[in-house]
Amino acid sequence: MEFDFGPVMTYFPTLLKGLGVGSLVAVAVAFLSVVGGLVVAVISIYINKVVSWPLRFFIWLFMTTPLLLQLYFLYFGLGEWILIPAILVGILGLGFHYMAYNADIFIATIKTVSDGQYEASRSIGFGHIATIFYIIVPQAFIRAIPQLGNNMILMVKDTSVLSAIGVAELVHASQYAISVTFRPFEFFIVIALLYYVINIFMELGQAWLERQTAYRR
Amino acid sequence: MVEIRNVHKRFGDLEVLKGIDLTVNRGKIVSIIGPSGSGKSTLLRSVNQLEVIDQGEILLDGVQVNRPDMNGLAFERHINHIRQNMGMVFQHFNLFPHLSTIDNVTLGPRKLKGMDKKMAREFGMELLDRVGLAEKAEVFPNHLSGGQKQRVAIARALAMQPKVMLFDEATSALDPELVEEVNRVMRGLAEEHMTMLIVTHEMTFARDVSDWAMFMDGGVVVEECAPEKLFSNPDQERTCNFLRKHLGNNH
Amino acid sequence: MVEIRNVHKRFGDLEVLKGIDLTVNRGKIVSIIGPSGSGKSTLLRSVNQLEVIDQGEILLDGVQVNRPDMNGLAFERHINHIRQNMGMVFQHFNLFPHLSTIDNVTLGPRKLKGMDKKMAREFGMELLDRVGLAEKAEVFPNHLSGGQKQRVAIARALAMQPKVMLFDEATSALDPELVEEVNRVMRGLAEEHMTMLIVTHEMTFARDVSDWAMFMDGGVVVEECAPEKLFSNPDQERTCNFLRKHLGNNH
Amino acid sequence: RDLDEIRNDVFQVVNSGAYPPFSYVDTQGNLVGLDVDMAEALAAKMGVEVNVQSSPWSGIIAAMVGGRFDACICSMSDTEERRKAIDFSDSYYSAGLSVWVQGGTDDISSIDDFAGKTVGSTLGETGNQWAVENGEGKWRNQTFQGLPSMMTGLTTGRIDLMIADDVPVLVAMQENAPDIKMVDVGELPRWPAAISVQKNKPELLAALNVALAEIKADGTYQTIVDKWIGKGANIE
Amino acid sequence: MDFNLMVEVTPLLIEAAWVTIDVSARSMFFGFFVACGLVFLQSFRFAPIRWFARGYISVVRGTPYFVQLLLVFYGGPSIGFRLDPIMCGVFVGAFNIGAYMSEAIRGSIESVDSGQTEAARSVGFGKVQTMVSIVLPQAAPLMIRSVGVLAIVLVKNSSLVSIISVVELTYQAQRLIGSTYKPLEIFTLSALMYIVIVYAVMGIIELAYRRATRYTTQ
Ligand SMILES: Nc1ncnc2c1ncn2[C@@H]1O[C@H](COP(=O)(O)OP(=O)(O)OP(=O)(O)O)[C@@H](O)[C@H]1O
Ligand SMILES: Nc1ncnc2c1ncn2[C@@H]1O[C@H](COP(=O)(O)OP(=O)(O)OP(=O)(O)O)[C@@H](O)[C@H]1O
Ligand SMILES: [Mg+2]
Ligand SMILES: [Mg+2]
Repeated sequence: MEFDFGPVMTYFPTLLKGLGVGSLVAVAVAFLSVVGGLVVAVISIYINKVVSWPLRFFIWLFMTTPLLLQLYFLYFGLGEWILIPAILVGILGLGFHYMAYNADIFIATIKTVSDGQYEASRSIGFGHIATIFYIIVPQAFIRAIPQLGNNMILMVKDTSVLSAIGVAELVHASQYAISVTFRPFEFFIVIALLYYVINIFMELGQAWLERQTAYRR
Repeated sequence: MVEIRNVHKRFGDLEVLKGIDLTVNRGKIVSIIGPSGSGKSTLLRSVNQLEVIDQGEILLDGVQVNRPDMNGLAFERHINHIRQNMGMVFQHFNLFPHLSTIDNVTLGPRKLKGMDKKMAREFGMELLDRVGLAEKAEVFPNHLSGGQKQRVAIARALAMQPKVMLFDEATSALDPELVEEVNRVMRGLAEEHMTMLIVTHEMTFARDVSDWAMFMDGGVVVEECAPEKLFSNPDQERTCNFLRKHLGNNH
Repeated sequence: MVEIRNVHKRFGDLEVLKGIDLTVNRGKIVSIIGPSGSGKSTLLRSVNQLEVIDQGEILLDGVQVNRPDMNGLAFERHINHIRQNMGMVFQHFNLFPHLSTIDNVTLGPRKLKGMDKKMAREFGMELLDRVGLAEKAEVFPNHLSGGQKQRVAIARALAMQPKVMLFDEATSALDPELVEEVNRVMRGLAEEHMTMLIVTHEMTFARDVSDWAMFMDGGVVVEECAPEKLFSNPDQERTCNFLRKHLGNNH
Repeated sequence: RDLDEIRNDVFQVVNSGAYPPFSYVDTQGNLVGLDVDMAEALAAKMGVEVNVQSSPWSGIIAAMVGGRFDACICSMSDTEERRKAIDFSDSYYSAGLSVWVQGGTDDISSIDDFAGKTVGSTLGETGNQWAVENGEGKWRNQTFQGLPSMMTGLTTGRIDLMIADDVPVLVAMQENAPDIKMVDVGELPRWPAAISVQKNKPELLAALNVALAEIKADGTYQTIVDKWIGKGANIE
Repeated sequence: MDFNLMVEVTPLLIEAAWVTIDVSARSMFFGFFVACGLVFLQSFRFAPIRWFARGYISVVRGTPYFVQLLLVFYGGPSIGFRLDPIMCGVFVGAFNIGAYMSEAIRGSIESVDSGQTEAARSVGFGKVQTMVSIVLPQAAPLMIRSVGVLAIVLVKNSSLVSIISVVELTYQAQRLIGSTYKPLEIFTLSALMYIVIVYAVMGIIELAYRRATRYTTQ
């Protein structure tokens, strides 16, 4: 197989634009899924069952079904009532999806925070919610960093599913270029490199966070 | 003033408190002594409602602390209010590992009393200074020695300026100099009308610091009286046995 | 026999041990006393190589414990062997929360000495009985009182039948009766030629139990001598100040 | 692999499996369609054993370039740019673009009317390329992965019109009758659909062209077209 | 809804679902060993070995799964490494998920209080034994949860192996939609199958989690 990166150069600006769109989605999803995951975890552990049941079902639904189907449903299925813009569909779909995953991680790390911590905070006079907010959640978050990093790195690449609903992210842009130029491997290698650059930044970020919190364990 | 009336507590099959009665007047220091496993920690935790008691009642300045009649939310409001007036130092310290020493101390005043950051810091540094830890303000709990942790725990409890302090083995990790220092601090607090309940294994400390002493064993109060009497001439044989060493020393 | 020679240890900018020397002969009990934060725990941890020392050497029966010359795997084998002969009781106990009391005690003998399950259990029960906890054998650490935890930690360390025991605040959570009991146990062990290093804040206990006493402050040895002398007539003023209270009591 | 190697083994042919009536799986799970029959007819003429498989479009191109398959008989359009990467046989039919709108729409009668509209096309198809290259600054492009979702997009109003190869849409219209209609907007480009093979396989390419000519000559070709497109249809 | 059609295509989808299960389960199984190996390599003192493990994790996590699939499937034969599509899916899946899993395992291990390691080491346990007897049992709850999440991810991402012409559940569904123009019916069916598969995985996770946390609720 001979490689010819000429065509890649032609489409490089398109690819970069795709990367930009993908990153935008990823940032929004990261925010939504981490904050949401935390809220879901806290509610399902600490708040009463009645609230947590519908929530759990909701999470369960996003956890069990494939992302692609969720996106199709949000994009086409809801089409009869409401037309959500594709990029928003992507953010919501991916966001809820990873919210479910992150919630699972938080549920486990929250349980690793010892009862003594809860009691100490309550004895100062902090309420249930304040204790969760100031004491439990920060500690649980610190312990969840490696797993959250994992999920977020997975998520960045899952943004490519959005090409199915026509969001012009990186993979989408490359698929178009490939079908025109028939240079799949050159494009795939470049895509891999571009993703890898993002990944390096994410790994650095994660390592930094881990270092910053190492003495807070 | 703290009143403990006929408090019962069981863990599954194990009855740990079998009807405890004790009254601690305002500004007084009461020591609770007794063998390991006799239920001292459980009693302190019950006063703070960290353990829900099965029977009996606990009153703080005439207000009932345990309220089996209250539902979740109302009880929550009630107990948070009570606890802000009741500081506790745990046997295992339970410092918050994600917060520096100074933040451990000032979190309560800042979030619960709305003290502003600067003032809270000043106040916190004052307290840390009082327990000799000013230079460890920015250090995280994992990098503190045992005695340092215990002192942070004391400063953290004092930071809420409670009416009542509950100390569970308040001096177990402290050296003699610091014990004396804590003794002095407690005396000072008592003069400012703080009420204190102290669980301790250091009989000399108990004798020196407290206004009243209670000896419990197996979940019941064996004897309570002025510390001078308890440590020199107790009524019960069980107490005599327990204090043998210390009685011997002082005669 | 444990020899500690010119040991230095620093945490970042903070020099915690500044050249400590100490020799503990076989079958002897040595107490280390000193103010909070003076480096006592760090010293004990260094003996066990839980802290890697920056300078100096530590010998157990003539064998060097710290081996900066050894590479990973060889050091690993070496230190595991050493540690099996060196029991340690931590200031914070560090019981294994996922194991019941008896399993906490017997895990070592079972996995490291290949003791069979039944025998290990018998042996473990014997040890638990010795510290008065036979009836808590099946209980998990979270459900033990402070003193009970400490006793389990002691039993766990003894279960390996080490030549040397390191106690960090071995009796801080124990009541006077138990302290006496532990004192008795230690004496017995010393007669069986176990060597012991004890960090303690209980001066009476240090005086009663030990053959030799060392007072350290700020990472240096201030004074070491027989406990009778240290607790009645110390040479250094710093020691006098620290022990003021106890000196006073005994004169 | 070139022809002599294939003779000793099996002729590996690929299509997308989701492009009726050219290739699709029926409800029994068999891969069928015009492309499949065409592959079998050609293989018979070439005297080789054939194995027809399907792969998603995004994988097909990699598969062809990467050499896992010998030929793609998958209604692939033959364009200048693609010829730089792979070789094409003679055309076996000619694909034309068509424009479709919702049943009630009447404001589109030429390409100029596309201005400001949202135009749908299927990612990777030539129609998509045409829409992207010509639509710059004129209309918004929206891509879909496959005709079914594009048709849903059109009926739900996600797009105002769609550009697609005509035959598949006509067939889809027979299957179920959505409320859409074709509009004539004048001249749209046509591309020849051809069999693609890897570069530098002259013998295979030659054999395919010969076989293609033979089936056209002996009527097999028209039989297949009759079967899948309609009696007497002319798609050349 | 066209129920006749649904009945008709169900066997086809079940067959494809089985491929999904097969590929995911085998990837998970082998991936676990890959993960353990990576965690182990990272504990080496000899730095280049650690760098190798870190580098591997970084590259594998940093590049998209489908690109890895394509490169191994099409690039492999040129270095004499020829796999059939399903085996390739299993192989790449295992080495891909292994990288993620090793991070999940590392994170769980680090969540255990360092005092526990110290206590075990002071009893005389070696590194391995400390890990097995003390750290892992305490890391287990978090590990089960986070590895469990990855198992679910694996099942769902197995749809990507269609790119190397494996006919698994998602691709089969898309092909059937392509020929029947009945997306609702077929998506519903395939979604149900995914729900069953993932629900089973979640059930296993939940059981394991309960077992691992038994002692905390004693
Ligand atoms: N959560 C629990 N579940 C079951 N039993 C418990 C629990 N907490 C404590 N216990 C048991 O209750 C008894 C009293 O415990 P408590 O902690 O009150 O003792 P204590 O008097 O404080 O002892 P120490 O001086 O050793 O701290 C002990 O036998 C202990 O094993
Ligand atoms: N991991 C660490 N990192 C940084 N500083 C530490 C660390 N561990 C201990 N220190 C500091 O080293 C000094 C000595 O600590 P060490 O625990 O040896 O004291 P100690 O003599 O045992 O005191 P105590 O009687 O209070 O237990 C303290 O000032 C402490 O803050
Ligand atoms: Mg207690
Ligand atoms: Mg210490």
